[in-house]
Amino acid sequence: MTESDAETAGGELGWFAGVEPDDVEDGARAIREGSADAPADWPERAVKAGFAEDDADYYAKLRKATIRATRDAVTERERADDRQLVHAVRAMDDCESEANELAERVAEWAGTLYPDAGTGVGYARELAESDPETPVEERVVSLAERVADLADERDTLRSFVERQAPAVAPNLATLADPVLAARLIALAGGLESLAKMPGGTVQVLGAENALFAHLRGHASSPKHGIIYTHEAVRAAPPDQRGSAARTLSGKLVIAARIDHYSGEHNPELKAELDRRMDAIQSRGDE
Amino acid sequence: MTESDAETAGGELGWFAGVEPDDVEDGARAIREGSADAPADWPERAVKAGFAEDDADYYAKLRKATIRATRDAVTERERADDRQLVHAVRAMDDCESEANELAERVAEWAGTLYPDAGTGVGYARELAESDPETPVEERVVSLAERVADLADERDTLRSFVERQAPAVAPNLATLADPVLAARLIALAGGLESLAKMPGGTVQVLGAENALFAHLRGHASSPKHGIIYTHEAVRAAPPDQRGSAARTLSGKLVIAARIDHYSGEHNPELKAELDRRMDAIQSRGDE
Amino acid sequence: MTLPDGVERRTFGGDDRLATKGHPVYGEPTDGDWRCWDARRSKLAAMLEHGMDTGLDGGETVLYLGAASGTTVSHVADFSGPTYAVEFAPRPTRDLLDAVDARENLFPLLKDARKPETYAHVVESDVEVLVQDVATRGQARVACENARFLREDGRLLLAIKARSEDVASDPETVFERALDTLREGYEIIETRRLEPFHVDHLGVVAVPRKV
Amino acid sequence: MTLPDGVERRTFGGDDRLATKGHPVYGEPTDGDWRCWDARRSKLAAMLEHGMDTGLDGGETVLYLGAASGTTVSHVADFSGPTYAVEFAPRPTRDLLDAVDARENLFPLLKDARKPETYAHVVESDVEVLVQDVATRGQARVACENARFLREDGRLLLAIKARSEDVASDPETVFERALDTLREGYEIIETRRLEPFHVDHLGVVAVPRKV
Repeated sequence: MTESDAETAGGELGWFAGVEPDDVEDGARAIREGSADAPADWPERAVKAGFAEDDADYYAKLRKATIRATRDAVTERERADDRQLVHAVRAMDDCESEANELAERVAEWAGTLYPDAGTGVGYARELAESDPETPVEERVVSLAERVADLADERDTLRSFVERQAPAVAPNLATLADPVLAARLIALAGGLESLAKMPGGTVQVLGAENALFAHLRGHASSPKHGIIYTHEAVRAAPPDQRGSAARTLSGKLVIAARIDHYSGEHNPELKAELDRRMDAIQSRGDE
Repeated sequence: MTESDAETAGGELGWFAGVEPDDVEDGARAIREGSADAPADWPERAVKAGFAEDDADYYAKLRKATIRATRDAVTERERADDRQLVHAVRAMDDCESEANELAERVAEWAGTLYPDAGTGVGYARELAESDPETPVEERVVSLAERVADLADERDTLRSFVERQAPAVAPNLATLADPVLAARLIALAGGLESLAKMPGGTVQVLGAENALFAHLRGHASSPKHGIIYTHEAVRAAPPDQRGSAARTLSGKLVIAARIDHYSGEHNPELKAELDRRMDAIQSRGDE
Repeated sequence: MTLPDGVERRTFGGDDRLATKGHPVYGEPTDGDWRCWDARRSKLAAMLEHGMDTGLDGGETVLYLGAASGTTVSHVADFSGPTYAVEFAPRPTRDLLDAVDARENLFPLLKDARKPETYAHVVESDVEVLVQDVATRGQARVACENARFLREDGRLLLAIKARSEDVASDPETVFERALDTLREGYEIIETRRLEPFHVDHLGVVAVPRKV
Repeated sequence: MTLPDGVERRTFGGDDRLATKGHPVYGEPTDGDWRCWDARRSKLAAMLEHGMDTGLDGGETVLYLGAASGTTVSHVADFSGPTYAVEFAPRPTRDLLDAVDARENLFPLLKDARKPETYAHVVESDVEVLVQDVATRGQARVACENARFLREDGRLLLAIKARSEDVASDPETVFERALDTLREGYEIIETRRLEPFHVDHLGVVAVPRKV
């Protein structure tokens, strides 16, 4: 019985099967993608199969390959965090709009029961703390609790986004605030897509409806989408907003590219943005 | 100092002030709408003011007026129950649609985390019971809990509606099921409005969009609105559905009228509806 | 402790029970003109059964807050003078109106006991007894607000339901808090737990504080 | 109970502590080549401090599940032979890679300990020690699933965290349930609560059940 027969008999192959002894990358791939139902005496088998000279050589090769496999897997998994961020910011917006919608129902209903009924999520939170005295009041107060829960959920998701966005896209989260960074990544469909977008597209992300109206000839070209919520655009003099939005979106794309390709934080980006915005501001002041 | 001066000095007027001694209705109105910061010796004052001959006469008049006032107020407050029912059924639908919407978000998000992720409120309930292991999972599980809460809220509101509808509209809730009865009252804007509607209008309640399309010439006349969910219409042979819907809506309006004007439960109505529906069914069978 | 005129002990189904004379209201056992007043169904009857110093002699003018469907207030009207019955919920008030039908001295009011200004133009001043059995939070506050109707030497007969105030705290703590509030408007004469007739209820007899 | 070769008691800041010889990893106090192994930061160190019969002699082949950022597994690698370190979360694994840099015998794997088939093609059979410190529900089940790596007379050194299993139940109940599950794959030699070093944790030493 040859060694290769023995392996077949055991039904299982080690990570090194079919891997060239010095091909760390292929070994790493095998470690990440392979599987086996049961372990075996891999060091011995690797030596017998000629993959390693001896145990020490096997362990050295194993170490190199596991380090490479783990480093790659960590990077990939962390990159997948941008998708989690996208889900989180969308869920946050869902909770926000659902809390508001349900708060309207609460206000309308409570208005028929309490002379001092208010409106909005704030009133629902207040009502949720109160003590119902009739079966109808029980239902309204319980509904108000749902509003409060949804608003709490939104707040917790916001904290999550504020914590995660700087980890996923440190530069983008510095230039925009973390929530805006997350929204941009969400609108683009991921950090990679955002990094590959022209600045002009980023400028109108979130203004798709207005843009389509423009393309159909119904409206003027939108100057900015969601980046309008950025203080640099809002603070710019009205006649400079287009220019501010253009500059901001250009910088945001650069930030997204650095975040996607290197992940290193570069404080210079933010300083540069501030200088450009000051210049635009003073142009408006003249 | 005259009695009227004394009353002015005290700053307070009794319920009988300005009421004709034999005008029970006006007295009842004054009892329901009036107010005073402090009580006074009303029997004595009423006698002095000539409203009553003596204490016994005052108490007799007081009794008649309080009974009338209370009976009217009870009727009015109970009638207001139809409005509570309307709020409840609308809140129930809100919770239903919000639970479904949020469940979609949960399914989408969970799909990126768990290979065995499912969809819908059922899956969200399952996920809500699970133990999160990472900060991201914590958020998804918490979001799933919101879905479960909203679904529970919807269920509790449904029970409330099922309990309240027969109290508010016993006949309507027997002919339709309680939830459909509540929906009809909600769509009409109250039991009184429903009671005053022509049968043809009730027939298409809830099909307003289709009706407007018809009126603008875009579509054929809708044969039924929400009463389509009634088993009598759904069970009818396709070519008899219009007839079934017409018959049903006619009976529903009669039920709503009895409920609004007398409130007495009349089991004969349901028997009559069943006879008519059997006749329609057999027409289809021929 | 003597019972008020018009309240007697009589035998119903072999048991010695309180009773008043009047038209039956809620299907209670009767013995000739007398109707059984069951301490298990009425907190005021429980206070009488426990021999609390209610000060009731019979014939008093009464303001009754929390009349509900009229079970207790119908008995009170049987042995009292003018009796004002305040209740907030419409459904039980329908039944209360039936009890009123057979009683000339009973005046129903669909009003909120937390808002005495909405019935101070109807209920007379200087009533001799204020009976309160409302199952809402802030029961002591309601009693204080309604002290304005009570004459100087009148009595407050109050049943405090612990669970209505606070389901989470222990009843004794709840009662202490309620009594503290009550002392703002009243001098407390006697308190007594209403077990075994009513679990986690405290019977209180009080008089208005001298100003 | 003797300590494994390569683990010694040494004095750090006036206190007698466990220590191993190796490159510092997480800012721990050092004494020459020796680095302090604080039982408050490591469940395995707490088991040694409590004198549990870990069976560790030094030089063993080890599979470590739940390596986290490498605090404990770096000490284990200091006195063991080939050491496989499995961790599921990417962020701590970045730090674990730093600990690996300075240790020739430490092999990192970003894998889910609940899915041993995803690393059975890498981790060798017949390891002598299985150390497990995962903070997920079903800790005993994970240990059973990974028994396939352990040689017949090998040892499982397990720390069960009660709160990871069930926050609502009392820890003793949780431990009993976990041990019941564990007995499906192991024979339990010794258990011990890891207080005062780790609250509501149970240290367990076990050997594979004879088939």
